[in-house]
Amino acid sequence: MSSAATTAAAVTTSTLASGRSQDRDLRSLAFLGALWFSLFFGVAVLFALIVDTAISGAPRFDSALFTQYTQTFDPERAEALAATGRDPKDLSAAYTGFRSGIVGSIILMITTALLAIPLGVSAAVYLEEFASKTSRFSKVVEVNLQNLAAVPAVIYGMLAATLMAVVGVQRGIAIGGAVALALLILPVVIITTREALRSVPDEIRQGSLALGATVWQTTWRQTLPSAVPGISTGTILGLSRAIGEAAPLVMIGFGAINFAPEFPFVTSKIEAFPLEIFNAASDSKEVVQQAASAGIIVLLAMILGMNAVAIIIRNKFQRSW
Amino acid sequence: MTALTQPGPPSGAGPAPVLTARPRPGEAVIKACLMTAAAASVLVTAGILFAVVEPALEFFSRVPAGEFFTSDTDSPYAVYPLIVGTLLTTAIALTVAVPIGLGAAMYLSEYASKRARKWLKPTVELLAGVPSVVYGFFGVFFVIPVVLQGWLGLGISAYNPLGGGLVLGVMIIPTVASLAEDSLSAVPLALRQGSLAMGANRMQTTLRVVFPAALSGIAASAVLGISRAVGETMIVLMVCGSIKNMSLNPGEGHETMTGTIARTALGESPVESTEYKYLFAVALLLFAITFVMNMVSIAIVRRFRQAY
Amino acid sequence: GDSSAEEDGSGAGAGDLDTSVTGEVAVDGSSTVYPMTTAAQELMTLDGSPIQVSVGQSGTGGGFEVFCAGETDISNASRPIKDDEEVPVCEENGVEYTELQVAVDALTVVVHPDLAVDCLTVDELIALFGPKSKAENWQDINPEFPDQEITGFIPGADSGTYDYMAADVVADESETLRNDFESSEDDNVLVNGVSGTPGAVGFFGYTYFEENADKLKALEIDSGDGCVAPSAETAQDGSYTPLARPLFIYVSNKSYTEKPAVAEFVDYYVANLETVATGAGFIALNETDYAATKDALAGIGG
Amino acid sequence: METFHLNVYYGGFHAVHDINLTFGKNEITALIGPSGCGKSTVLRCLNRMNDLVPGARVEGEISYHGQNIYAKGVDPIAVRQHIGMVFQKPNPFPKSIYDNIAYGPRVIGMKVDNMDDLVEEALRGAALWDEVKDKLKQSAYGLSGGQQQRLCIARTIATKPDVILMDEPCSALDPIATSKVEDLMLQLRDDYTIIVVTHNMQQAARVSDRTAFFTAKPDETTGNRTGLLVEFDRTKRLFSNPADQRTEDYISGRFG
Amino acid sequence: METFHLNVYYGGFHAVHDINLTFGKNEITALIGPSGCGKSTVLRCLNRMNDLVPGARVEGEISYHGQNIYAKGVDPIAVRQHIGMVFQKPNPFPKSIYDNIAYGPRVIGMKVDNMDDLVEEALRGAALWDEVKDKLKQSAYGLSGGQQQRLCIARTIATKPDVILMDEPCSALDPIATSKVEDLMLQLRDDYTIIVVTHNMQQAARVSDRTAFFTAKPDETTGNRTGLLVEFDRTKRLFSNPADQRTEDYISGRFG
Ligand SMILES: Nc1ncnc2c1ncn2[C@@H]1O[C@H](COP(=O)(O)OP(=O)(O)OP(=O)(O)O)[C@@H](O)[C@H]1O
Ligand SMILES: Nc1ncnc2c1ncn2[C@@H]1O[C@H](COP(=O)(O)OP(=O)(O)OP(=O)(O)O)[C@@H](O)[C@H]1O
Ligand SMILES: [Mg+2]
Ligand SMILES: [Mg+2]
Ligand SMILES: O=P([O-])([O-])[O-]
Repeated sequence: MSSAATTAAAVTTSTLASGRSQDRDLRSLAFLGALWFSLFFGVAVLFALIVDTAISGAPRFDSALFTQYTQTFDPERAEALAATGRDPKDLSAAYTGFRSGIVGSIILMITTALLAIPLGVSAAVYLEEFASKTSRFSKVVEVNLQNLAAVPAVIYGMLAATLMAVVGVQRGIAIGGAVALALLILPVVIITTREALRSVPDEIRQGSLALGATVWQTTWRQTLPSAVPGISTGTILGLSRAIGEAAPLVMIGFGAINFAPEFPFVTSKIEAFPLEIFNAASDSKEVVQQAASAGIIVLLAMILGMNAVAIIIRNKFQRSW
Repeated sequence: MTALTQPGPPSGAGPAPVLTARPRPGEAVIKACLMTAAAASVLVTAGILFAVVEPALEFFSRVPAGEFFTSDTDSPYAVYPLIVGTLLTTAIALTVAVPIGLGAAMYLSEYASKRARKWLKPTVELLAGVPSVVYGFFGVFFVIPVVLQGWLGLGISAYNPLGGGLVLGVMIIPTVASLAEDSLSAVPLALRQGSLAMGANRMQTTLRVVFPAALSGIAASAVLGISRAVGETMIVLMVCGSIKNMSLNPGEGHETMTGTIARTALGESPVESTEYKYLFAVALLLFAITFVMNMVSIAIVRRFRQAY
Repeated sequence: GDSSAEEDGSGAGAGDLDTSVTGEVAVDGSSTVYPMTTAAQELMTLDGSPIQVSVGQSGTGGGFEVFCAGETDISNASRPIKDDEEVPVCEENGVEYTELQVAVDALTVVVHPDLAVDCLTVDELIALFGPKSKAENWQDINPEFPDQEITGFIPGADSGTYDYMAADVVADESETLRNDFESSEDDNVLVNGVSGTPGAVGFFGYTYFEENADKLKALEIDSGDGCVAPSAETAQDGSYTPLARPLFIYVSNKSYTEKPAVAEFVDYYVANLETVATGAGFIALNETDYAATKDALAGIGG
Repeated sequence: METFHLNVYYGGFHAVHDINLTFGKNEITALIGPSGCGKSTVLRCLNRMNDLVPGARVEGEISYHGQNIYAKGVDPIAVRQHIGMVFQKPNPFPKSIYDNIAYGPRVIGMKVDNMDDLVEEALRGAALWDEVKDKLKQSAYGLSGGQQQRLCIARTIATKPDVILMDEPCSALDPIATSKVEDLMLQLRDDYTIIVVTHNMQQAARVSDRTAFFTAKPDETTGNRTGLLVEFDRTKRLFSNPADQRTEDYISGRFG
Repeated sequence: METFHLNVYYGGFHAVHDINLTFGKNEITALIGPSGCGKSTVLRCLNRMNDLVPGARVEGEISYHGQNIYAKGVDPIAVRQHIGMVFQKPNPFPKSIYDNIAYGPRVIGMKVDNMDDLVEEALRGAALWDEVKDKLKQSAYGLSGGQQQRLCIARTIATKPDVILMDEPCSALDPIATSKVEDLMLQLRDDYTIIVVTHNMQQAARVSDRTAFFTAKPDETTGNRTGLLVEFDRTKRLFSNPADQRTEDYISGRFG
């Protein structure tokens, strides 16, 4: 036995069964703690945000929040108006609601989805299933998409505003906002759809093509159906982002609206929920700020709900081939 | 060359099947539609350029460039103070987002089990889904008055880039974490095994082998974070203030590039006014900055992908 | 769209409203007047009118810009239209209008509640907000004031409130104020800024102060006859000078005559002026001023 | 079916060199050879599946019923309808067993009187009917690997092709499943021309009528290994009495 | 170093069954057997690298200097500091050659008087010094595959372990590099106990003192293949005169 081995043997008995793992020494634990902190810092902030906002919005979790339009009358003076036969609850800022914003955001979301999903999925299908990966066109589109994904949301608003001016439609109508939001989430939809398509194994495509199916038949009947969970996950996440966006809508001239949009909704003036919250948060009356807090909780519930649905779809339905 | 000397096997005879190309008009139309959709994304970029460049040029034809590229806060069109505001906010946001995003990425890629990752990752990503109006509200009514002025007792203004940068940083944590995690996970398992087999612990393996190997991807994630931070609007509009300010003190109010754009747009200046055109000059600069940042990030990612 | 307000002039309310009139009304302008016009709209909707009124708040100046471009029917204003800059634009575009005073306001100068300053003279106001002011510390204004850094939160340059302070109070020929203060069209940003920053000062409409009286301290103003606090009474009786000011709506004559919805809304607004003003927290007009407003309204149709 | 001077390139890489082969009607032809010698490449050329590989280029001629399938104006889709293919890994579609079979006839627009009959016929043809007849509506993913592979064969014969190409159809299967698929191949020989790539010499010996042995020769300068055909003969003769030393080395296990 | 009744499970799958082996000090022991019989699994257990495989479970005992390395309180990291490992594919760190060597001593907190000397010693020990002494600061990725593998060996011996485990250390190398690594193994035998997994029977015969032959037996009901030890003996004896028929079949190439 060599000397090296002897030393090793001696060392062995002393350190092998130290009873403490070196993964559990002080520095490792501190490091792990830092990683945990990083992981949960953001979530903790989100939690603080929700709790703080929920507490300030607590007095306003009522149905008026959904059923009433914006109301500005000072609560005390609204009471005084009861004498004239009007119900103060329909005037008082203490009962202000987000009806127009919620309705508007739903219209916006549906219109956005109708614009962005077909366009985005088609583009993704072309890039994944039809275009040659090495073609110049694909490369240009690829880089272009990455860039579009990083373009600030306000700039999409400016683009949509210009488009609307060119077409000559009124500012502040639903379609303008939907165009801005659809453009905003288009890269997200395309990128996630491509990922979903890419995760469908080539064997499935080859199996279909070898039977004499065309590329489109293969895509439509095999690849796309298999990619649906992935596509819906990406689309829902994209839409949940769109529903919370305010900046591009500011550029479109979305303002305060206290009436129901008329059919067909796309050409009607509407208000968006996040912008209405922004306005309420800017109001100097405390009761309105409470309503803004309550509105934020509602908006967050909508968005977190959509995220949860997306995650569940991804984790449950996405086939791992 | 080959030993093909034997008589051939019975070769196929019989009715020759029709193999000539059948026209498939439906297929062609569909393909054309799909291609148009793909090309539309390029049109969007062209549209952005058209929508932004034309009014920006109009602006420069009315206002000398010297009144735009100046640090003179008396010039209504000075852009340098806006850049200072944007820089301060971005720097603070990155100070939050890069270490925390990287930490989260390291946990997810090096420590979390596959099952845990499936739920933890979307949880972290939730932060990017929270509307920026909500972050702005939180910044104005909680972070600045309660945390910064209250708990920390800082004598700062009610609107400032310090608070704005902090909430913005939280918002871009997932952006940084996501790309950083991709690049950490791309480090081959063999390197980790090599390190662990030598008796290194997990922390050493993570910090000394995996981290350096993924460094370029992590750099790319930070650059992407910059372009996100520079482009964010509602948070800076609500939290950072509105003074054209060349001071580097993040506790004072500062106007930023996106802040100017949104504030002026909220003011509904008529479309033909110089003030309105000014927005597009700022937007053009903003677009250029995010474009360059993004290209840098793509270039870095390309390089590191080639490494393995 | 014939209104009975002209005939009986009593401003009785719901009974005068013709709920069969439909249409859209576009309003923009002063953020000071915004709550009042919105209140009028809400009251009218509550009384059964299906008219769709959209109200913007881009500031008096911003409002006039779109109003004179013919894009809105009504412009809220916290100062009169400017003869030199805005009137020519309206004329050029053929927009004829009628000015209707709807309320009085006491422009209120507020400070952080902990600041030991209670009253300012007009000269001190100029030293504080004037375009040439370089005052960084309250002691630069008056050595008796506390040693405290000044942070300012003032309305944006598009606002009538800014214009009023610049042109009618500070009265510098540039008609501007200093540019190193935070500025916003959004008055709540100012409320929050002043209440949240030690040593801060700002100014805005009386309504905003009244709603936040617990967080802010309003300064008295000394225009030579001693310190006067802003209030409904001092504004109405004229003792709160030079900061008491009229609030207006400007109505496009063409819209009024051609769009029944606009006429219906304006008539309703004026008929219910006192309810609307007090409901939204404004200082109502005294009898003489109200009569003048009704006369002006009657003049549009004729 | 014949190939004349078939050369295939992947980008600049010369994958197979000058292959001349004649596949017998209603015979099973086996392609054997070490890994990377281009067996799959040749097979994929035979129904133009190689068109789908980016950068692949084919030179030479492949004649099918006297027509060059690489001629201008030939529709690769039509080619694939006549020349079916079965892959190494069973690749059923994520659909029911029934729909897996019905898919092919539907997409190629085959005139079908009764789809149920066609499905039954194809499944019987693939010796799978008895095993699955009670669960036609269930997902194909519930079948075992061997059943899945036979389902893929059934799917292929449902479109009534003429030639069936198989690329190592048993390499992902266990011995029992393998023998079932081999039995099926022998049975199909009566109606179809079958060309099969295999790594398993015993299999080639067991099922094929003729065998083509390929090898790969490294280029002296670049080191790129280009596949070429060494020997093509009746299977019995090739295994018992190979003409080429390399063939003998390979089948005796001395090399590869 | 010995194993007693070693059983390894991956989740519910029984990968190796009841292995009893004694590795001789300053000897080279080769583990051979067909693919999937659990050679790598056994090797990974010897320095507790299997702890890193999710779902892996080890039963039985592995005694190292009289201590059971799977006993409670034993730090797997400490175990790995004494029992080094070299992998199939060279896996140098993306650092300089120097830093690759210095990494181990640094992370385990070894007291080092002069790191330069230690690096030279390790590189000399791995017969690599002359080839790289002029480019110590250059990236290890610039080396050839064989050099990289010897660098990995150098990296391992820099931490002065006692036992070195090697999992098919030459399977990714060309013949010349292989022979260099084999020479190195023989040279290292003087100072280290070496356990090597190899697919190459010639290699086992050339370098090892003892050989353990494993095979995999399918379970009758589930068909899962569980690895077991067939024969363990002096290499010469095992190759010239195997006691078990399965060993003979394997080494004569008749099976596997
Ligand atoms: N899509 C491709 N792109 C580039 N080269 C390819 C591609 N497919 C195969 N090759 C190359 O062509 C050569 C022949 O490959 P092929 O798959 O035909 O071999 P094979 O004989 O089927 O091998 P195996 O027995 O491993 O399946 C190989 O060198 C391979 O690397
Ligand atoms: N991480 C793992 N998870 C689950 N099963 C595994 C894992 N690693 C190996 N196995 C299984 O354990 C058995 C033994 O694998 P092992 O890698 O030890 O075999 P081997 O003899 O090294 O084979 P080879 O010669 O191919 O390297 C195999 O059936 C394998 O599929
Ligand atoms: Mg192959
Ligand atoms: Mg192995
Ligand atoms: O918004 P203003 O009333 O100040 O114009």
